[in-house]
Amino acid sequence: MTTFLELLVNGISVGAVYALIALGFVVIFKATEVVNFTHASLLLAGGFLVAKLHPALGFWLALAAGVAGAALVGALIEFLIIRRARVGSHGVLAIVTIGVDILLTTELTREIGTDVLALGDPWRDQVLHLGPITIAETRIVALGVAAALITAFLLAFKFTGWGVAMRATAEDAETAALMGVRLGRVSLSAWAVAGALAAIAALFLCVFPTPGLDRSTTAAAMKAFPAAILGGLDSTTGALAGGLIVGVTEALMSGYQSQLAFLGRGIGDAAPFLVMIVILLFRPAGIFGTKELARV
Amino acid sequence: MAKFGTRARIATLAVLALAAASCASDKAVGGAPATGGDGVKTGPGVTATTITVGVVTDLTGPYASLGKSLTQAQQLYFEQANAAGGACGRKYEVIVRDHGYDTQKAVAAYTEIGPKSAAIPQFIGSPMVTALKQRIDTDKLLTIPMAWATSLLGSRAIQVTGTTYDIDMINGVDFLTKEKGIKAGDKVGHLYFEGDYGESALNGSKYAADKLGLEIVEQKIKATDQDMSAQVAAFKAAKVKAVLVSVGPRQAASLVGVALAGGMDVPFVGSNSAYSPQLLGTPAAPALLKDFYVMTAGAPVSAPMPAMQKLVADYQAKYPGQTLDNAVPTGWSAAMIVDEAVKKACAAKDLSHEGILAAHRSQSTFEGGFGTPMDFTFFDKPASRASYILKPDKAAVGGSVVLKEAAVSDLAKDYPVPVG
Amino acid sequence: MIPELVVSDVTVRFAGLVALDAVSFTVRPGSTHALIGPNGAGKSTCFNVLSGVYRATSGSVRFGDAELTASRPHQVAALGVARTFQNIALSPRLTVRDNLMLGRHRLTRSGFVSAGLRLPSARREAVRHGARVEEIAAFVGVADALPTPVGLLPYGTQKRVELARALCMEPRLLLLDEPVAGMNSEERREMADLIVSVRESLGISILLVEHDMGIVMRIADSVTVLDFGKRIADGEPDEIQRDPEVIRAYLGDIEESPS
Amino acid sequence: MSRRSRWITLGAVWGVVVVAAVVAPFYLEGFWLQTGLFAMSAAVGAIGINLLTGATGQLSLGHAFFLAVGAYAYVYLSTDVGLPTPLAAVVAVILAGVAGGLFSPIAGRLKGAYLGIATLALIFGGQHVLFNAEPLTGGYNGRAVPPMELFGFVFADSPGLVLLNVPFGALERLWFLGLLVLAAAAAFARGVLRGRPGLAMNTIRDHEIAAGVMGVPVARYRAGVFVLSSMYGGLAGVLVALVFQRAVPDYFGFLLSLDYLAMIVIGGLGSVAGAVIGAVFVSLLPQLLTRYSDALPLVAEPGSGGVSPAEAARILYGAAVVTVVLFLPGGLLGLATRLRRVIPRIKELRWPNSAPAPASRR
Amino acid sequence: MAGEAGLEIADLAVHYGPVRALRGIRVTVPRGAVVAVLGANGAGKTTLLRAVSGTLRFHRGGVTSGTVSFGGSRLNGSPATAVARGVVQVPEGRRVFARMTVAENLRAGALGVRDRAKAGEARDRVHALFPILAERAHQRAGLLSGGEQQMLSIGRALMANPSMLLLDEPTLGLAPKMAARIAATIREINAQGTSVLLVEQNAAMALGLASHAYVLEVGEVALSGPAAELAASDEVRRRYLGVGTPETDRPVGINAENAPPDDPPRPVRTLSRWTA
Repeated sequence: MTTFLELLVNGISVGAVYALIALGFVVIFKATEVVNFTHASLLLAGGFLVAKLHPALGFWLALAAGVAGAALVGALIEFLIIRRARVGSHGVLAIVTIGVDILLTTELTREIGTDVLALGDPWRDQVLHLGPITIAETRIVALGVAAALITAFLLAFKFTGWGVAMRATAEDAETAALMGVRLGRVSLSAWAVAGALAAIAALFLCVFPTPGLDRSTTAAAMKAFPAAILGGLDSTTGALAGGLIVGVTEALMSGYQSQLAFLGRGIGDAAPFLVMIVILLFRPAGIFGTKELARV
Repeated sequence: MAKFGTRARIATLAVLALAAASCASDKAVGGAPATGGDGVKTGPGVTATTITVGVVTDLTGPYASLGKSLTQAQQLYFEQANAAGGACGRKYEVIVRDHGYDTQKAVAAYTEIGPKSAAIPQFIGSPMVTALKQRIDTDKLLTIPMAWATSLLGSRAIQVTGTTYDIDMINGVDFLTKEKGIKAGDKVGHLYFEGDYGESALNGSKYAADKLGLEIVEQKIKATDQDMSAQVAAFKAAKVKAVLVSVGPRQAASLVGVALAGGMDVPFVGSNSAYSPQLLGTPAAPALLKDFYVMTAGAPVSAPMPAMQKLVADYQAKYPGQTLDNAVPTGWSAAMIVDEAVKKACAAKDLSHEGILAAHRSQSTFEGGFGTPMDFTFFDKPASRASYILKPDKAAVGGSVVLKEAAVSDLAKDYPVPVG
Repeated sequence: MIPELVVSDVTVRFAGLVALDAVSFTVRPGSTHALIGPNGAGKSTCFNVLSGVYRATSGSVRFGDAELTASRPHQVAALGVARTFQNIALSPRLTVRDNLMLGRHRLTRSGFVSAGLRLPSARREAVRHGARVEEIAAFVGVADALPTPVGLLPYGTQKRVELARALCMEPRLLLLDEPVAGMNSEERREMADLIVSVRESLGISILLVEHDMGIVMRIADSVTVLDFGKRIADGEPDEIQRDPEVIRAYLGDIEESPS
Repeated sequence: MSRRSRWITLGAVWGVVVVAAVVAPFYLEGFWLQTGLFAMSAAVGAIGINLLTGATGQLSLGHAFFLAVGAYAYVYLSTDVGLPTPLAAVVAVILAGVAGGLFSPIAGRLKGAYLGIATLALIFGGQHVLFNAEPLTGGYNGRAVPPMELFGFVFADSPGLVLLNVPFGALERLWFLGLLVLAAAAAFARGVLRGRPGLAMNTIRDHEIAAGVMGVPVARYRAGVFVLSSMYGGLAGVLVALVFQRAVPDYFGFLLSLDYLAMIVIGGLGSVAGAVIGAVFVSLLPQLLTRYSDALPLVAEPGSGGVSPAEAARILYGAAVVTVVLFLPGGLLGLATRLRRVIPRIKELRWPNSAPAPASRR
Repeated sequence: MAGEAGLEIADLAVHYGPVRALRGIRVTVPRGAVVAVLGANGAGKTTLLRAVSGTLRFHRGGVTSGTVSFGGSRLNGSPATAVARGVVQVPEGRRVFARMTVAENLRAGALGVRDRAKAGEARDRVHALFPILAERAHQRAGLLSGGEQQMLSIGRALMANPSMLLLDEPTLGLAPKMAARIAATIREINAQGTSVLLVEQNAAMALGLASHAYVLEVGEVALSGPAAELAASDEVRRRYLGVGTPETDRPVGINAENAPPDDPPRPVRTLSRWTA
């Protein structure tokens, strides 16, 4: 039971971090209908900046710089590439983002080289004991920050001018433009927000219990794909649900892999994707996604 | 109709070209290994003035850190060897190919440099070497894999240096029972990578556990897994008294960090690939310094041997500011093994692949200046069964110091090593 | 040979909005039937139901013995129901010939294997149907454009290609969604003549959605008027023209609108 | 006149290509032959994914899985079941198709990016199986691939064979097998694309609803193309296994799938020639850079620090993908076509006296 | 306010790719006026509005020559600029943001203006014009009836305090009563000082509202003049009102084709039947 609770809490906190990544993914999709495969490199960029800057600036300033840097990278991708790509299908734009991702990831991993970079966070390896459960402080912070950010995000989406502009654009870009919404700014801000969220996610993916940022950190970003899809690509609530489902599935499957030996060792990695397939079989647009109505 | 005519013409052209092809090709059968002016029989990779050695390594993949240290150490070795006059009146030339831990690229690299190399003093990645095992054997190309899985044994051309992972783990379990109070009936966790590194190691721990009446609690992970919380939870739930670690440095750091933070205060014994001095800069450092041990066949760079101290000094002079880890002496001695084989082959006036290989396999007590003596005359057994026990140490060069000198445990002595 | 199309009590709702409200009408075999009404009256929705693109919330559409409301678009097509689109729905990068050959899809059989291996059966089929495609292209007046990618053609020609593609299906019922929209008078007249030629030559039923009342009055045998999702009139063109309900739907309530 | 001269030009170009391909194994060293063979296998796989992504508009990131099915099925069937190797290869390709078919509930219903991400499950699920089903797959280390044997002729180094004074080892022999397989695969795909199915696929991509209304069963077609494309993947897998002589699970990962997408975008979406050009570009680039790293500016020799050839290759082809989409719609193939249109014009300018080519249309 | 200059469209030509949609269009909307644009479907009415509001690029179209200016200076083809200058379009088919509430839709309408205080005033004005929108403020817009959606669509545009309103078929698909209601509202909005460019199929209503009208045909201005004159002209009556053509005395030919009605279509060619 203790093990179960511990795994569950861990799963939820990691899931919250996945939700942050998935949220960025969803925001970009809503604003520009582009499936953004550069997310892994945005994440790496944010983490890299924090790791490189914290000895000089201290952790908090470095974090701010990392968030700003990743947001800038996101914005630049939008401004220099996405906006200029005159292609008919969004599928091809998705492939462009794959190209950008290959470029950025290669360069960043080259910069990171063979090092394992610490991010200099203030929580280090502290743990909390909640009854019989032990959980890393970073995880609690991650859960808190993710919950706060997601709440703030949902509120902003609902109540700020930016949020209204974003939702209006997502629903009907041309009509939003008729209202005076500058679509370029909306999509630029979506990419920047996605970058910032990815940088914060990077922080929590690279601190204790993982030893630090290195070239393999991108692998974690892959988990955001099933999270975003199974929640529904165009739903912010979906991103949250998807992230949690993926995190909990992964944690439970890894934790109980001895009992689940018949599924093969290391099922934790594949499980989120299998869950995604099962959900897509029943709901092709994801749990909270909207089905598109054909117009002729 | 016109189409058919064109096709026929193309076909005719092709046949003509084919007929002409043989005349000018470099590939035309050139004959057997030649004998040079100095009476030394030469083979691929050897000319009158040079001996080419090929390095197939990982500089951009998951083992980039290992690959970098090994490659730089070997470049240093051959540079110094050349400065000292080379071997057999010839200078060494090193070709480096990076495969980024991609088997296809490794196969491509071997296809490219195999035919131009006299020996391969470094080949990273057991899946890559396994994939090429047959070809390496057919080519009789002396190859030193930088992986210590038992699956690499049993090939005459492939020389696994030192111990294999299973032997390290047997010696490690032995250490746990003798020094850390583990006794029959206790549970011992083993965290290992999928693949033959982890599985070789698991073989060893299972053997030792079987002999000593322990129970092994297995947790298998992938190289991409980063967070070991779930695994620690499982070990804790099983109430293990110690944990064996046959994973990468990152996973090891996460494991000990989480375990210690969660109040799981047990000794950890790692394979030689589970530790890297870079970890001492991460939050896991205190946990690593507390109760973590590394089993390895080669002496660490901090070992107080004259040869080692010279190597450390030379390396630091050549590569200032670069990480100095235990892979440096490993790479260095592998280069030395090749150099010795070439020198012996030179004495026998045969620098063909077969000549170098035969010379290599005639050595039964190779001693490279540091570490344990190795026996190269068998190829279905590890070259050594003695493991050092190291302990992480922040102050030491290379981040670790010898806790116990190399020794062969009784268990390891009688252990039948699985081959292939 | 050509069956009757019977639309009875078809209702379509989208998210609370009623797009079609218990609409019924019948297209007699071999007749030209027009469906008219102001923009947004539900004509396109009706077409989408008939061609299997939308599913009706209730009601039935029978074409002979077949029930169309339960069918997917390709099943409707298999019954010999062809349609054109209001906004051109051709593949712009393919040539006119290729677009028309797609129209032969339901009449041809060659699959991945026979096409891939270029089996004699596939070649024979391609030749036979290629000849028919040329015939139809000539009939519609786009023979010159056969090797040209559709995207490079002027709008009016593209509209004709749409019609040609539908004809390539050898339909028993032809649904035309605003065939003359966006054309000038000359083009309109030609298209109207063409539609009449189609019916004269093939004797098939034609159901037509059109705004241009002139065209409708000249070529339709009967007319159904929709407004706001409801059928407000049904009958011969002459009756329809006199129907006060229809006049009001089109012109707005002149009496009420302040002068 | 113009028609005839076009035939002659076309004939000459093909003549050169065919002669070069036939003569290559007599001159090229093993490394280049191997690279060429990898490119051929990549071309087969790229043709397959171009049928799916380029021609039908369906994104797949799971193509590597089908290569794995092909490769492993070939090994299993020939080694464990004991089928003759050619039969094993054929059945392996069919099995890859079956695997694609099993995915059809997803492949038929989802489209675009949704399908792309859904296919990631094939990669991760597939690798999980490859690592765990050891009796079948050999686990982490994979399995040795038995050489192909056609009518008693073995595609391996031994028994030795010397042809026209050149030793003919496995690579030289496989070269011709690879050429044949690629030519057949390309011809088949061209037939499909130009025939009835190709038109249906293109229309599904351009206007899904129009395709349905024209009588194309859209979901069934999507699933069908997915199966066909999986079979191409399977064939590429068999080929790559034969060249490799080893099947290892690591190879069949996410990055391989990305490579395939890069190939078709760089080469040109939707056509057979585009897929082949892209495959050659992406396969050759890293090898060229590695081989000539010492001669190239900005690219460092491995082990010397700086941008390694492998990294340079990835950066270059990542940039190529972006550049092609931004500036070269139609890919390298489109560029070639455009050049072909420009060059005759230049010729006309240069020889104003030569009779102008009569309009060839009509 | 920049003097008397209202909307000036001069020599405008628009293409969608290779397809020409408008040519040589000259249309003027003086300040404070209501001007109507009539024409058959596909004549280019909506394209004209798109050229003014700057949304052509959403349909892969573009202005190939000519200018659109408002208040004496040019509109550069970006919708945001047009809105900032006070030119706001109510799109055809209402196009409310169905997943957002009524209040949020109104809020979206004010996104193009900077002044927060003015937004409040504008909201009050909208609520005064359409009290139903205040009642339904928290309902999802997709659940409103067609007429209510049209009110919301107009209200949303008014949130930007436009000095010029572009209306694209505002009575489309509305029941006659509702259409009359909308017409009355347009009149009221105009009376409050907003100029209106009205594109309508309902010619009677449009000519009743407008002071001036233009008739488009196949992308060109075929007729123009004061609305009363046009309404009285035989040609317009015949074409768009379908009333009182002396020669044929057709009762109500709606949107009648301008070809002589007594010229029946003839089959031009024949096509043999296909025998499978």
